[in-house]
Amino acid sequence: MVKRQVPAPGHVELWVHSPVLAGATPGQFAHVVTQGTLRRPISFSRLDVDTGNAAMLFQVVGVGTRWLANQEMGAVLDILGPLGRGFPVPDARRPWCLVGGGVGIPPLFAAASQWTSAARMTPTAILGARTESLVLLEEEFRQLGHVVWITTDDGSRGMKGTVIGPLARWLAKNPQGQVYACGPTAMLRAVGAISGQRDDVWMALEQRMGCGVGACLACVVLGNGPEGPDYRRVCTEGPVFSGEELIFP
Amino acid sequence: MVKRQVPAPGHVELWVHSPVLAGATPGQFAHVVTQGTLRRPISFSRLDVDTGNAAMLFQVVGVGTRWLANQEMGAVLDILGPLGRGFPVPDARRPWCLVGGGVGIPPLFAAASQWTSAARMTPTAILGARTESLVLLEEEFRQLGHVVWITTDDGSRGMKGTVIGPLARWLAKNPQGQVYACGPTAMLRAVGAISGQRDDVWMALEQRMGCGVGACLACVVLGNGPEGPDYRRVCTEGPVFSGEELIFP
Amino acid sequence: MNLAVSLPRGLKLKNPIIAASGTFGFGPEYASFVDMSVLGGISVKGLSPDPWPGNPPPRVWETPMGILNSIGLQNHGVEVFCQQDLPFLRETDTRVVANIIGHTVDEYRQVAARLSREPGIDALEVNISCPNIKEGGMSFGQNPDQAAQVMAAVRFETDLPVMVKISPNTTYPVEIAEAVEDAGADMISAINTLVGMAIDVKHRRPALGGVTGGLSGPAIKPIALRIVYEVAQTVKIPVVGMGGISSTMDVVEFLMAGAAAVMVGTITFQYPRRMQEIVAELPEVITELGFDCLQDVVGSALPGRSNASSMMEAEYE
Amino acid sequence: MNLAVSLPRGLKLKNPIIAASGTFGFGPEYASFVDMSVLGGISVKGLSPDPWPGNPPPRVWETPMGILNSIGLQNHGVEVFCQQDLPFLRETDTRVVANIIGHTVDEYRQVAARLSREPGIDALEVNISCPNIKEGGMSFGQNPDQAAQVMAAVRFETDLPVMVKISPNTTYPVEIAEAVEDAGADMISAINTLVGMAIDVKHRRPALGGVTGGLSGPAIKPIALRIVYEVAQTVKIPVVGMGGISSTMDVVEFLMAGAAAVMVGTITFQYPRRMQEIVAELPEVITELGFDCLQDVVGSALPGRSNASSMMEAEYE
Ligand SMILES: Cc1cc2nc3c(=O)[nH]c(=O)nc-3n(C[C@H](O)[C@H](O)[C@H](O)COP(=O)(O)OP(=O)(O)OC[C@H]3O[C@@H](n4cnc5c(N)ncnc54)[C@H](O)[C@@H]3O)c2cc1C
Ligand SMILES: Cc1cc2nc3c(=O)[nH]c(=O)nc-3n(C[C@H](O)[C@H](O)[C@H](O)COP(=O)(O)OP(=O)(O)OC[C@H]3O[C@@H](n4cnc5c(N)ncnc54)[C@H](O)[C@@H]3O)c2cc1C
Ligand SMILES: Cc1cc2nc3c(=O)[nH]c(=O)nc-3n(C[C@H](O)[C@H](O)[C@H](O)COP(=O)(O)O)c2cc1C
Ligand SMILES: Cc1cc2nc3c(=O)[nH]c(=O)nc-3n(C[C@H](O)[C@H](O)[C@H](O)COP(=O)(O)O)c2cc1C
Ligand code: FES
Ligand code: FES
Repeated sequence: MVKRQVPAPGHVELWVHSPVLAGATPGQFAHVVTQGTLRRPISFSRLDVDTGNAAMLFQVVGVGTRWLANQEMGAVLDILGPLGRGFPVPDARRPWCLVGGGVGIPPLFAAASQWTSAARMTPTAILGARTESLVLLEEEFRQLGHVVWITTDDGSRGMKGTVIGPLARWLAKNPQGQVYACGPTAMLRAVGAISGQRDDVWMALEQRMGCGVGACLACVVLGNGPEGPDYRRVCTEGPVFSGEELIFP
Repeated sequence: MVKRQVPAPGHVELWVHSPVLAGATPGQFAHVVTQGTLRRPISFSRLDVDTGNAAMLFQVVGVGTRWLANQEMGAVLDILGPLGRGFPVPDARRPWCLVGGGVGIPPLFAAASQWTSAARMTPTAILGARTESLVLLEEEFRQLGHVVWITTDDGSRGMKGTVIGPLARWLAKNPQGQVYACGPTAMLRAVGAISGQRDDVWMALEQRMGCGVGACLACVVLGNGPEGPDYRRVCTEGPVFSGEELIFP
Repeated sequence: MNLAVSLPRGLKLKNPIIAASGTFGFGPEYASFVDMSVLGGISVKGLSPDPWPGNPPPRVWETPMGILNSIGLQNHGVEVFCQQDLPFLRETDTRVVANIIGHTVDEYRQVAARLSREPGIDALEVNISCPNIKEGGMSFGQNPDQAAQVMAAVRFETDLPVMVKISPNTTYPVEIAEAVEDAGADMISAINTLVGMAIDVKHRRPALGGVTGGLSGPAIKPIALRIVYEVAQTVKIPVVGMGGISSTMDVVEFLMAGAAAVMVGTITFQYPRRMQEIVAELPEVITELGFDCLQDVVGSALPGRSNASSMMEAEYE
Repeated sequence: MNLAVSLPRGLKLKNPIIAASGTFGFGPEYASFVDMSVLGGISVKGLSPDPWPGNPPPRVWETPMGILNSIGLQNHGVEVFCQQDLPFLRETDTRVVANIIGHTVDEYRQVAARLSREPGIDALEVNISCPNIKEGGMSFGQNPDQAAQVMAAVRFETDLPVMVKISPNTTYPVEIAEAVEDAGADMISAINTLVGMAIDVKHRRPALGGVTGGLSGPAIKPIALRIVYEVAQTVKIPVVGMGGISSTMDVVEFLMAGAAAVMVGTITFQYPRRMQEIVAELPEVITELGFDCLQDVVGSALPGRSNASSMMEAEYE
């Protein structure tokens, strides 16, 4: 662990030095030993192959994240990764948009950092949070040159409401636009609904995990199989799925 | 926690500030929260009512003592105590002798410190250890003015053998002498055997404990009951028992 | 918030936190560390007609997030209890649950009869995890018929509220709860310890003097919750839940699984004041979770009352 | 030190450490983190005749020193296994144990028959903790007769070494072990998970999609050791022990309790290399404890062989 920041109340970003992790695809995750009997899955917020550093930005919600947040500089972390399937690179000739809610924003930022130079048109980032102090990485997205729309549940910053409003407007203008979304399940469900669950709408999902490598079949979500609904592993077939692959209610 | 020393390899002595603990009777013990689901019983090695400090000298043997040995200065420890029945003060008109093996020595030192000024004749301390480097508190006993006999299993210091040899010689000279013993069960059994299990031979016992306060009946040893053998609680009726009270094979 | 709990036959607890049998002695042992009047009740160490000597030491052994004990139900018998321990308990401002044990149906009956004559006892708890000596040593709690026989014998002797304490060491915890309900139990308490063991590797032998012992502590909480959840759905009488409770959130889990009150055992060895802390924290925790009163928490995760399947489907179906 | 273990019907393991069924997939999942050729064997995820879909998520939940899982025995069926997974396993230098499941006796038989025709399978492990659909859903592993029927059907179809995996959710683990031994089992593996549950307090519902789940991990080690110790004293066939193993010392405990080999499950999720580390440490640990060979450790804490009672008495009797 080489660096530590507190980007928002109750949120910590940790940098670790590991060339292997730094080579991850955005959307992939790290499976981290903390306290407790299971590892904790956390996505990468920054991936820097040059320095060999990777960062993870997480919210402190329970024993594991609290333990991780309290690690001191120089601590050696036991991390399995990079794991899972990351975001596919967007087709640079067509518009794309990032839609993140809460701690769903960091993995999209890792993606944006890698893709933005290749983008022909200015990409859009729609960032949602509960309240002003919890809007993550806004400045960083602006520095990448993104058009940034902010929504907060309480209206304390940007538009009042969820990311779905701005996304609907963006989709109205860019009906075939590529969408990359990460956030709470309810938000992803809505993203799936208004984007028509297309094969170029990508969503990074969360699920309780055991192994993280595909062995235990714990982390499943319901997929749109050839012979009806089937279960897919978030740790292996995901965490990034296309809207087309998933079944939401 | 106000002070920390390493008196011998694998042994740590910790001082804590607590007037309540400092008021303990030598032979009583502290029940300490460490790692794990049960507290750890540890006797007091020093009791200083003037400073309000009490010390515990222990060997690192497992998870709990390892955790305790690693506590940093200023750490706040969760200690229940003082618990149990300590050593009764010797009759100053008759000779007395302390017999300690390994980490059985520290509680005897706490006793010696309190009693020595009142002693009419020079008391004897017989200290046993596996090897030279593990002889505990020898210098401290000498400073109290005790006659100190050392035995080591390997003969690297003092007499080769156990404390039983010197004790037998002391008992030969002082057949009605008062004996205070603490150490491994095998040693105490031998002390009981050669001293005739008298009511002025006192031994501090160890046993696996649950509550430490007499509620769970976990910590029993076999006693010499009015109607045959019965179980006594080390945490409450003990840890100090007279030879007469106990049944050894 | 009012934490009072009303149980059958007029048994009223000031709050749902009861000290579990065998972990709190007969009261005085912890009295200098814990304010007993803060507790909803205390269940005393198991009482037999005559004194039981218990098992050879060692009698406890630490395991991952748990402990094994093989106390062997040592106790000085119901008579000494009535004379020596009960006077102190009568003076304490908390409910007294007398935990009763026996080797035969008749021994249970005797203890129940003796205790029913004494003022100061608010309820009986029948520990059926004792070996049935006449039937070859398997415990009463492993067989619905034998458990029912014990309960019926106790019922015959007493009008006190009676709870039967379910053993988890059986294929049929639910069937046993039903059987003792039919035999007249007013409540079920669940669960007792699970039979386990440890090896003293250094000495190449079983760690406990009694060879096997009862596993308790946080390790067993999932099993206890499952049994409480299943029993609470089956019987009509209240369930007193226990097994591995160490925090206020654990208490809430048991209440949601259907327990009307809980007992707290092993954690007391580590933190004698934990029960007091839980009593103090409970109102705030319940309020934060969106409940108006304790009663609403009880059973809120049971089928029908819980939003289980609907929410689950809302997420991925 | 030679760690090799010889088991019935010519089954030879290079060491006693086997990956437990359901925690190691079909091999390739962990292949980039673990050197599989170091392991004594791997038991694959349970296989049924047809694919089983499994339970709705969430499927795992953390508990004190354990986890609950309600995977629901999801698997793609024995046919896909033979075509898709077995080729990889044939290439690995370790023993392959095929874990088999079914809803009826005939389903177990079918899987056993299918697997017996395939090269590359070294043993079968019959998981009898599946609901017996014809008999109302109680698991085969909770009833000696039904367990024996499953074993007899499997024995009829195969000459492979067969172990039956004992459920701890029964009053009679020992009776079940005896029944399957009589029905032709070559080995017993013990134990499977204990039925438990957790409450998702925030959402006021059972935490797992399948409501109840199987408890595994260090929390259950004392229960597993007890069952291994009891079964090892009763049956004449070897026992493969498991349940909560997380260290080399834990392995030694199981060996001393009578296990000829062990399986390691839940800890792999946290430390994928732990099995490898145990294999590396085992010789030194055994030597330090004063044993000359692995075989001498096995059963060294069992009555008769252990110095249990004598030493205990030496101390306080
Ligand atoms: C692929 C993936 C990527 C993630 N990336 C991030 C990220 O970048 N930043 C971030 O803040 N969070 C992220 N999460 C969520 C994060 O894993 C949980 O917040 C974390 O595991 C909580 O652990 P805890 O011990 O603090 O909480 P506890 O509630 O004490 O954890 C108990 C158990 O539940 C599991 N758990 C709890 N919440 C979740 C959850 N939301 N998803 C999966 N398992 C959970 C824990 O892993 C643990 O096993 C991600 C989850 C997944 C599946
Ligand atoms: C009344 C009393 C006074 C003691 N005084 C001292 C002392 O002054 N100095 C000292 O070094 N040791 C003393 N001991 C022994 C000390 O309690 C153990 O060494 C310690 O508990 C080991 O804990 P652990 O976690 O390091 O070992 P582990 O082996 O990991 O402990 C596992 C469990 O076994 C118990 N245990 C292990 N060894 C013993 C033991 N010998 N006696 C009782 N329980 C044990 C632990 O408390 C714990 O519950 C005393 C014991 C008793 C009963
Ligand atoms: C040391 C000890 C002694 C116990 N003695 C009794 C007893 O006498 N009667 C009884 O019904 N239960 C007894 N129990 C079981 C507890 O009351 C309780 O059911 C069990 O420990 C689970 O709760 P816990 O995990 O909170 O300890 C005892 C438990 C322990 C740890
Ligand atoms: C996620 C998971 C899946 C499991 N699946 C199976 C299975 O398919 N068949 C089986 O016999 N046992 C299965 N088990 C049980 C384990 O093989 C093992 O018996 C149990 O987990 C106890 O060992 P442990 O504590 O080392 O994990 C599973 C366990 C877990 C945790
Ligand atoms: S977490 Fe084990 S398969 Fe995904
Ligand atoms: S440790 Fe509980 S009675 Fe002594």
